[in-house]
Amino acid sequence: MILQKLKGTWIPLVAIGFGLLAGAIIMLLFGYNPIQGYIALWNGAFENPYFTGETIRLMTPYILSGLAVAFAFRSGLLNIGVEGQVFVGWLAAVWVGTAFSLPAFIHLPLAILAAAVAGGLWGFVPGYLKAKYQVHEVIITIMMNYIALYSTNAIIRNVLTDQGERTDYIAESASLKSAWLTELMEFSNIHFGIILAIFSALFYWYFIEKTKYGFELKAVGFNRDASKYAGMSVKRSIIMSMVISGGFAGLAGAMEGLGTFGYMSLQNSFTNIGFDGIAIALLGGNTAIGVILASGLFGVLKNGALNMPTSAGVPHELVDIITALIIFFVAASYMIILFREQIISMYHKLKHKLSNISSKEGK
Amino acid sequence: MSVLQEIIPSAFLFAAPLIFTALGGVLSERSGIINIGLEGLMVMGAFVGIVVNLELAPFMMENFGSTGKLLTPWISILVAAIVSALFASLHAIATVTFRADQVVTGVAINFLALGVGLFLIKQIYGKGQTDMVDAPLNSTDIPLLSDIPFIGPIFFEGTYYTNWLAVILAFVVWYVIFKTPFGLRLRSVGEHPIAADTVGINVNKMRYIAVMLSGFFGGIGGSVFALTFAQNFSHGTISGQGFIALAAVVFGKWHPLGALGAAIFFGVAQSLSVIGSGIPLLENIPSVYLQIAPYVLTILALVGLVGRAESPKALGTPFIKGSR
Amino acid sequence: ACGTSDEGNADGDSGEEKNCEPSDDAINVAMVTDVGGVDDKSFNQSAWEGLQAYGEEYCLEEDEHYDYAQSTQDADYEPNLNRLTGQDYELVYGIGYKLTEAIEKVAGQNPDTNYALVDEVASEMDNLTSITFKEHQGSFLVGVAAALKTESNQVGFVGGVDSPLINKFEVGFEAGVKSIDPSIEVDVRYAESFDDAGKGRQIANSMYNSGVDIIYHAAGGAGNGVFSEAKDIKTNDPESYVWVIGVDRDQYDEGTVTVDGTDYNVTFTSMVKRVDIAVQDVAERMMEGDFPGGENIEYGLSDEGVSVADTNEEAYTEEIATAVSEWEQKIIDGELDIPSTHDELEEFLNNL
Amino acid sequence: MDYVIEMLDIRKEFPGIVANNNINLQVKKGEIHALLGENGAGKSTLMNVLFGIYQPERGQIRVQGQDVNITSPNIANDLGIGMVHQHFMLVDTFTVTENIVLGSEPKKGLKVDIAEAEKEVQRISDQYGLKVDPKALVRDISVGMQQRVEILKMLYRKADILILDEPTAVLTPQEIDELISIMKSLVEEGKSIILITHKLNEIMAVADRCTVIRRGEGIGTVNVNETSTNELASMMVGREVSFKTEKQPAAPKDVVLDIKNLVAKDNRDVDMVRGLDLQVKQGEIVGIAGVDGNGQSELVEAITGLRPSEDGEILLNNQSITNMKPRKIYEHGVAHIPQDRHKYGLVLDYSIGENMVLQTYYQPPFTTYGRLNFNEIYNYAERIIEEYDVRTPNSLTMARSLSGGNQQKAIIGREVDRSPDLLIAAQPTRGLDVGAIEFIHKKLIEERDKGRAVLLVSFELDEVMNLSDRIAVIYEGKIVANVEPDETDDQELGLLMAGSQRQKVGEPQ
Ligand SMILES: Nc1ncnc2c1ncn2[C@@H]1O[C@H](COP(=O)(O)OP(=O)(O)OP(=O)(O)O)[C@@H](O)[C@H]1O
Ligand SMILES: Nc1ncnc2c1ncn2[C@@H]1O[C@H](COP(=O)(O)OP(=O)(O)OP(=O)(O)O)[C@@H](O)[C@H]1O
Ligand SMILES: [Mg+2]
Ligand SMILES: [Mg+2]
Repeated sequence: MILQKLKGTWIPLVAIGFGLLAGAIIMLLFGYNPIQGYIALWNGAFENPYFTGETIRLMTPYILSGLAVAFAFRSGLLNIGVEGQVFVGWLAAVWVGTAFSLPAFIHLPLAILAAAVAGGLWGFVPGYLKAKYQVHEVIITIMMNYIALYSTNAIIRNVLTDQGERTDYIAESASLKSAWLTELMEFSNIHFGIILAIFSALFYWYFIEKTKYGFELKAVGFNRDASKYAGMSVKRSIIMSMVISGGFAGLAGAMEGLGTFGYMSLQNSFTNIGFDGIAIALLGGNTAIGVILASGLFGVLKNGALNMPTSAGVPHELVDIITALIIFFVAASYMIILFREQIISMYHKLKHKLSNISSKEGK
Repeated sequence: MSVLQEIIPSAFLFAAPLIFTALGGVLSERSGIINIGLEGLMVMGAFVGIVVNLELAPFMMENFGSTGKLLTPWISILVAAIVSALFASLHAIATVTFRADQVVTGVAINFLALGVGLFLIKQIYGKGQTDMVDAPLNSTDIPLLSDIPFIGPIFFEGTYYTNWLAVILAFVVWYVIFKTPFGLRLRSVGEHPIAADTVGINVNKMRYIAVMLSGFFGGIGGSVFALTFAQNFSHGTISGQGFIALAAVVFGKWHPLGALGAAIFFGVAQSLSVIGSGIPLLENIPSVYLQIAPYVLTILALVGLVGRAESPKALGTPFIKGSR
Repeated sequence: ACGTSDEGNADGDSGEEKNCEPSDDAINVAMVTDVGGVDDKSFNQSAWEGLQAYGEEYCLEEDEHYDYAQSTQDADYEPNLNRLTGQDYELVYGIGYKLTEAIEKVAGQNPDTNYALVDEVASEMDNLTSITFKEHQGSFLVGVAAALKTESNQVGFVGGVDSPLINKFEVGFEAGVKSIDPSIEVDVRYAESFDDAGKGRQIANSMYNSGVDIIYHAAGGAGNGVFSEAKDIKTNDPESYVWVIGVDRDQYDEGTVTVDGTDYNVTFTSMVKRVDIAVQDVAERMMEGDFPGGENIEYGLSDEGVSVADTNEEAYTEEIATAVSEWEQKIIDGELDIPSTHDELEEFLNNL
Repeated sequence: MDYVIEMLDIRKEFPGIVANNNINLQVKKGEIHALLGENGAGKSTLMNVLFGIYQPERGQIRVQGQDVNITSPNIANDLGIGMVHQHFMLVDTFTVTENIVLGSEPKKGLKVDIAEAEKEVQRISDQYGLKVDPKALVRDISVGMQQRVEILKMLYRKADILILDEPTAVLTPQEIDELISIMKSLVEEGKSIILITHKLNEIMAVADRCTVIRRGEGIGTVNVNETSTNELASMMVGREVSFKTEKQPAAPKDVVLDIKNLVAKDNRDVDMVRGLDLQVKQGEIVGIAGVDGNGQSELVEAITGLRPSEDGEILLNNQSITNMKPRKIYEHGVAHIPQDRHKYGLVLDYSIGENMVLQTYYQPPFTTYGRLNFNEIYNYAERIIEEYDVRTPNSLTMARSLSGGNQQKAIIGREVDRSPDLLIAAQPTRGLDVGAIEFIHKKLIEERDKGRAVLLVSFELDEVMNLSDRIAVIYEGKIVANVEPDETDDQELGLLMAGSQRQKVGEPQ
């Protein structure tokens, strides 16, 4: 079984290789130096503790949004609504973070919880409508994204501020930041959210792989009729799956609200944390460890990309192209498998020829 | 001026690009390939449409005068459609030939289109967005039809040929899907590809054609949007219209005329939300309610009126020859 | 750095030979854009043009002496500021109010580098200066112009996202309009997006339909929709009376329409915000050892920080220009305080 | 000798399995040639090779004496080969006609000429006596009619060599008779038929010759009139098999299942069960005999909670289980072997082990404190696999990769092992080979002898007659007769199932 699991991991690695190779070719074609480009990318992500910290900070919400998408995927649902769930989670966290003054050991968990609950509620709507009225979750989640965008803006403007652009800073007691971490990483914005994210991944793994709920959810994902036959509640599973998925997404919002920013400002468009989450979930094969690794990759690429224009003159859009290609190659893993088979058969032919030659020579 | 006369043209204008794109979505999904990449296909269409228009307009105007100017947007749209069809073939290659997860490839299409578009804009123009085009699509009064009383002013005055092209295409696509051998085969491929295979239909070829057609239509949608609204190309030119078109596909129950209706519904809801703040009755409603109204209405309509939509049965599953 | 250079603007490409030496006392400057990017046809672009002009003036090399970093999301501001700081730029600009928190933090951590924030007042620090603009003043003047120009006595304002910054434009504009004729209606709507040209156009369509003949937009890309609508009306009927007032830069080019070989332009005027001048000014002050740390420099009418474009001479007539400059003088002389918030506007209108 | 089809020395491998090896099949013109073998023997694979769906690793195919290379169904079509697949290849949402013409549509201008097509379909169906409604949607028609649509599909394409892969597995006795006469009239027209079936009496009834394969190897070809069912069966399994399942007389005790005046609707909201009464006692097997579509599925689903009961009452051990959730009903002691094993019986992407606890996973010892106990689960599964002779590498194997017969054995193991008070077996042997059928029948009788109540639903009269202690005939949603198997015969049952009143023996209804 372990071998079987390991077998899958080489595919993303090859895909990343192909993606980077394609990026290098594009750079050459347009007259950039790919080596410099990639050095700039690497340095942008890891040059010193500050940037390493930023990379980790960047991957934190990705882990959670990836888990959100993966969780829904596992029960056969496509949650395109992570964007909206991130917004409401962010808002809820900041709301709690600014509205109360409480000791940190209550305030911080409360703010985090609020985010999860808000995201969960936002996921509940499509889940409930799917279970009850059989309306397609894709369309509802798309609609819910826009509703979230406009409503959070309205709340920031009218409730949390007096026609302001952004909320107040959250209280210290609700912040995920820590002087200790910040100092360690040379003032980067890394925060304790990463620990929460990793714990969430652990929770995800345990829930999906080890609990009866996970068993039920996956069964529903694979075969609704059989699950119903077996006495599972399909409706409950669908709703639960969307709620928990939304909860993860809400936590991703909390990472922005309680960690990175400490406030929420009016949003002009979506953050892409949710859309990226779809890619991350797949890249990670919908497994917990996979999502963490894929988030790491996204963190590195996105953070490193910022350094490419200034250090190597390469437009940062190139990284979007590379990212898209990596996703393509992973999704089309069958191509990579074919590619490997081709290489293996070529190798065998070559060996055969060589042995023929050598045997002829032997004569 | 009647409220209808205000709402309908603006709704229609907003709906037209959605109709084109959603028709593409219908074709692709009818063949069994989920297309979340509609947004990306629109981006590609917008990018190509604008660039071609910018590059072509001076030449056309110089050589053909005002006819040239009138022709330019149409040529731009055509080129955009073709390029987007080629671009969509990436989605086809990945999902059909290499059995990639269709949702994820679609997401990749969205990333890729924007990345490529902006990257190339920088290479071509040395900046992150283009200038506004000189030869955009313009509205006209459709001869004769606009003289019809009542209907004329609402539907045919100050309208766009592209609006009507969208409607006509919706009927054409309907005809093709439900009346022609091609359509019968297309649907069979999306419902039961193994059965289609056993009667000698080339499932993969059908899916390639359908996905590339979705690129073609998405390209039209994107370029029409860009040439009527923004009239330039930047990172924000297409901001979510593809997703709304996707919603129209599902809302319209994978039916071309359903998608047409859904797109028009979105258009009306959207222009109500825009115009609402100008109507005395609605003036005092906090603007956020008007902003979210189109999306809430959609949800309500789905729950209350439309109910469960049955997607093509094989949607999302790659066809593997000889699989059981 | 990238691609071909644009017609004649100082792209600083290595292609062209320079026949001068970099000036010795010039400092190295860089800027971080907000998510709009350096080509946003708005204040980011304007700021970059300021830096380029500065580079030109002192014969500096792009990438070496002056540079920019582009942000793709809000979370990028801080790393970008830090990156440029790490690359030994002596003065780093943050363009846009969204960078406030980031630049305050980075400035606090790097006392040896100087910073300047554009569009928002930062907290006081010796190495951080704030550059703001009296957009309400400029908006007031285009409001005056609009009031003089309108025939229907209805004008419109299309904002991007409803926020204090954009409110300054709205409020100034309305004050200007009402100062001329309190009976003129001002239709104010927000697209709730700086990108969605579709919405911008639908709003414009609705406004023009309802009789508005001049629309002032402060909506970035969504404002393109306003231009599209006006130009379409003009194309169909060159006689029609529709105008757009541009924002941030002179948007004359965006307004051109050719009908049957005749050129028209729907851009009545623009409220120009000279971020370029401000940026260059601060850099030069630092060169001279006079970095205005801890201060908020507010660029207004008096120092050409904001101005009204008069490119469209046909539309923006002598008469209007004269009237506008009278009001301008009043403001410069301090005879008139222009409101910048809704509350101030209310008070202002009550006093009319 | 002229053969229309010759398949010589065919070998076909799938990853890790040789499905066909050294198989020879020679079909004469105008004959019905049976292909016999256990589940998983490789029959469908061989036919798929002939039809161009699979490419063989080795071997030669000749059609009408010509060497051919059949690389796609298109080529097979062109060579006059048609195939009715074991799992129907019909698009549910299409009409009968659309399904038939799909791929070679008559055209009028750009349009499919549907009117012309419908006429043609009607013509062919009249010619061969295949009653179909050209305009009906496939999802609305009975399985038997779907079968005929599949046959029409071949005839429409002018196929001369017809492959029928287990066509009778899903048919009622009447439909089987009809099919047999259809086949006979087809060969009279000069067509040749390859017939795959597990039912030896069908082979005896229609086939001229029979080729037997066992575990992928060709065993040989015999003339049907020179052989017996016993010989065929032992060729197929490689040992002697008995057909009549031995059983002691039943000793029924208390009533376990008591259904009173039950009403249930189908998915289209039509009443399918209309005031049905039925009792099943401890220690007896009650067989429901009836033509498909008379409310059998709805009855089973209503008992198991998968479908709401509109009216009436269902009592289990004198307690009402009417409209309880399926899980509660299982907990009350009901087990259910579903009629569609792929749709309901298994989660094909779960391992066999996980499938073995599909209903009980949440109970100790499989779950303790919410956590699944995989050791317990897999140990338990291994035991079932062992006891019920499920042929699988191990319990970690995905259910999808098991053959149909073994999937069914696994389901039966799972259901029987819960020691239910009531065991509902819906079509428990559909599509299985005689070896497997024998095994399953034995298990059901064992359960009865342990004192369980068994409700058997089957469209196969033989099975109902063989196994049941009492037969309840269902017609239009009601039980119209209760008969003892040894007091009746096929003839009478057939009439009852068709709705005629009982006159001979037993209580009048
Ligand atoms: N094939 C399917 N495709 C998509 N969604 C499905 C499908 N089957 C079921 N669902 C979803 O699962 C939900 C539950 O199905 P169903 O109505 O059969 O529940 P149930 O088990 O009868 O629940 P209850 O007993 O509470 O009524 C449906 O409402 C629908 O949203
Ligand atoms: N596509 C496939 N991939 C892998 N293995 C397969 C495939 N098709 C068939 N097999 C395997 O090949 C063997 C022969 O299968 P086949 O379907 O031909 O049996 P069959 O004789 O038709 O059985 P049944 O009577 O159950 O229909 C089985 O072990 C089966 O599991
Ligand atoms: Mg078979
Ligand atoms: Mg139900």
